[in-house]
Amino acid sequence: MREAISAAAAAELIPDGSTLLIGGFMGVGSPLRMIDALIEAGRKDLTVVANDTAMPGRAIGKLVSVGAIRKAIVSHIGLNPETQAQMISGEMEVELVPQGTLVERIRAGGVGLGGVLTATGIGTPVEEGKQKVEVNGKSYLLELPIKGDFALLAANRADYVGNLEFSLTAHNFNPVMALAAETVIAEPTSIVPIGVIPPDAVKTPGVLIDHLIERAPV
Amino acid sequence: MREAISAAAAAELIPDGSTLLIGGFMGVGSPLRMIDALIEAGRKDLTVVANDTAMPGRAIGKLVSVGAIRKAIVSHIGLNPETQAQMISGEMEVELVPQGTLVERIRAGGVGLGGVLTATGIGTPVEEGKQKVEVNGKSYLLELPIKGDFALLAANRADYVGNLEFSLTAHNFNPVMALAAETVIAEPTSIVPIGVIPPDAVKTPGVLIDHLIERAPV
Amino acid sequence: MNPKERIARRVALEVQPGSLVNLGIGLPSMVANYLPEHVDVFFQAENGVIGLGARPPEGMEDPNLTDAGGGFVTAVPGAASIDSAMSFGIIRGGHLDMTVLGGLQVDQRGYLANWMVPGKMVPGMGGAMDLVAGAKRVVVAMVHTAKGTPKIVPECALPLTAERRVSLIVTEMAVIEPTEKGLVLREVASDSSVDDVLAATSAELIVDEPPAEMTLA
Amino acid sequence: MNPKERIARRVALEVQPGSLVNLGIGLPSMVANYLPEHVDVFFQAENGVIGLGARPPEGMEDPNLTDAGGGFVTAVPGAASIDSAMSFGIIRGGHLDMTVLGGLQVDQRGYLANWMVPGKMVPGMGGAMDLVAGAKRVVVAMVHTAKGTPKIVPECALPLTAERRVSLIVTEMAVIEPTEKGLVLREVASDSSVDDVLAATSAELIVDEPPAEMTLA
Repeated sequence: MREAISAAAAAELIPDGSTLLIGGFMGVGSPLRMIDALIEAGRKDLTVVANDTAMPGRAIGKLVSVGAIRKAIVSHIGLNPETQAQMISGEMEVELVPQGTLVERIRAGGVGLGGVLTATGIGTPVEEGKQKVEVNGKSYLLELPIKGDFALLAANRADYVGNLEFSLTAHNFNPVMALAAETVIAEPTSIVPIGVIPPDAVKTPGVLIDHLIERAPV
Repeated sequence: MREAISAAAAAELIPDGSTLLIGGFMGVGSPLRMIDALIEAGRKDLTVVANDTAMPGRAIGKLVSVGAIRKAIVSHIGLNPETQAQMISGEMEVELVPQGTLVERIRAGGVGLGGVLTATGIGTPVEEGKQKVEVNGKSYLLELPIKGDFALLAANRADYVGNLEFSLTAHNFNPVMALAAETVIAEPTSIVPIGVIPPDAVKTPGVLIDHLIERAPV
Repeated sequence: MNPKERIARRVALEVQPGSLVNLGIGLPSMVANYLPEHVDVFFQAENGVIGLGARPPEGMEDPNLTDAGGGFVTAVPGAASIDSAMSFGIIRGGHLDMTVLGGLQVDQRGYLANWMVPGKMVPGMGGAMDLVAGAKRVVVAMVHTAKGTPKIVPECALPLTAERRVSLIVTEMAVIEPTEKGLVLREVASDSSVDDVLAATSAELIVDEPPAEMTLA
Repeated sequence: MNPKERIARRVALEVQPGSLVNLGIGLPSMVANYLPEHVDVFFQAENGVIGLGARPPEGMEDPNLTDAGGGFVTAVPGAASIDSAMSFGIIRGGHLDMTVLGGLQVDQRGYLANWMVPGKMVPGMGGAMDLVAGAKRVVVAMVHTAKGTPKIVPECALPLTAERRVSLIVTEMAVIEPTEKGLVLREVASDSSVDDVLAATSAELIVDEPPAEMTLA
């Protein structure tokens, strides 16, 4: 049984300089109220791990616009010219990671693996500085696990114990990120009593969630 | 859109000597009709990858009893004295793998990773003969991917395109094995029209399934 | 017919019934428009749906159902929602039958560069490196030259997307198949000649047999 | 009270409200019987349920809802079904607060052996190696001696389950905490003396302060 807290109260838990895993894909399935609360609270020097930085004025793009991000570990910044500008000016460090490698690195952090052995990135700039491991005569990059101080997730429904459901393409990185942070905060669209979400419909077990954000204003 | 085939027709597809990934945990969530069909067809020299060999007379235990298994790659044989007897007599080779390592090895095979780096097994007989990889000063075993010629899955419901749902503790190894074999055969309890299983309820996408076994006799 | 439509129509012929296909953003996404209506194909979008459908009717968009470019889409009956781990598990595990991607350069070895122009454009690789490394077939759909400069070159000057020979290159002028021996010219468009194609290509093309005329869906 | 019930009752005191706990088969599974009725604890069974409940009423068993030993169980309200990848992701990723396991031997270093007796009994490690390597707390629940032979030994003769110091050993005679300095005797049962415990233990025990009397739930 969880208590629901406000997005503002959640932002209070998150110090400047934190590493945040933030769910979402071009803003779809991103915790929009928590992002707004972080901006409201003036958080800065954040390291953000996410699929992308969305677009200016949308989701993670808002954090970019206010200069809250010191480092972004993402697969794509093509739709956010502000990210590209801050990267070129040196205001923001950007580590570009192939999308499949990014999700596996976060998963490895979440499930306690020592790393990921992948063929993705071999023969490209992605392999620079990385250890290679030979398995059965084939070469793989050793990609390191990623963990966050906080995971900020968006979900469709939560129940009172924190079990989560996601909708269509709003799943994306959210279920994997739920495993990979010290403190996991979920922002559901609605919160339903225990038993409303049947066991087989649960995508992320509530035991992984530390805090629930109160439901969206009606 | 798939055609449903009989368990006997599925057994015809599977030659002697095949490597089979078989879902189930102590027989729960195992493809019972397909196992019976394999025995009926007299299949032998099988390599079976599964969590366990169940109990004599039940699920994979039936394959043990008829001597159809040449090699078992499993985490537990404690409830099947026949497996232990065949292992000691040398009739069956048994590779014991920690359960979490087993599921990750199958997943690695299914999602195209070069291996699994895990702390499980370090300092135990499991580490014998295995490469160790150092990551950030910590030592991990390199465990190799597993793939099968066939995956034999049990599911709760399937729809006409092969999308699968599983029930409670009958999920176990089935969803991961769906990714890791050349040919994937699913044995659902019932088969429903397209659209009956909504997208968010699908645990295994139908595109991974090659054959559906016709529903259980009423 | 503009060059992009022609390319999309030719690529559409590569789509096999019963297959799982990923279409990149932009030109590649146009391929879906030229398939037979009831063809048994599932489209995957790497952001998390198998069974991607057309644009939704006005006013019926769902903010939780978009393609990898963030545009609203629909889901076909029999669709499945998947998270990013499953999405890339399918891509990297060899379960995707075909991906269609745009290209900046393709070289003699059949290697593709399509994700950055150093110092100019660094959008990030997104899922492209995984798609090229993992899909069973990789089809590059691109215009033949960039403002007159050949894009099919002896060796990519731009950073590679993967060290993997792509399966087919389709342009508005030609269909070219990278093989172990090199780039084989398979088809030439009706309004081009073999010499036109050779002139617009800086890589060496193998023309063993007279190429066929390019057909379109 | 028989020794096993006493052990289970003592271990029950280790279960923290709000925690996620895995109980091994046999003796460890008895721990659930001695918790306060409405304590906010979720039990995980490694075969795939978070929120394992008691045995089902006669005639209401579901063949798809069992514990890791294959016995019928129920699910509590708020339970979640998980597959083996998620189950062991939770165990190995450090998300499991506590596991209670049986033991064949525990040694001076706090290392546990509990999965095989070479040449005699090779049931396989099942999930035990993952549980010991991954859980935040590992509590070993076992009788103090095997037919008079000490099970708490200077160095395990049996193959280890993991190279990890367990958190606590609970027997019918004593509660012992493995620490960096060695095995510290924390509690002694009311019907045993410190000398009894020392006599039944072949490993060295540290008895710095007089141990407390063992309390039971």
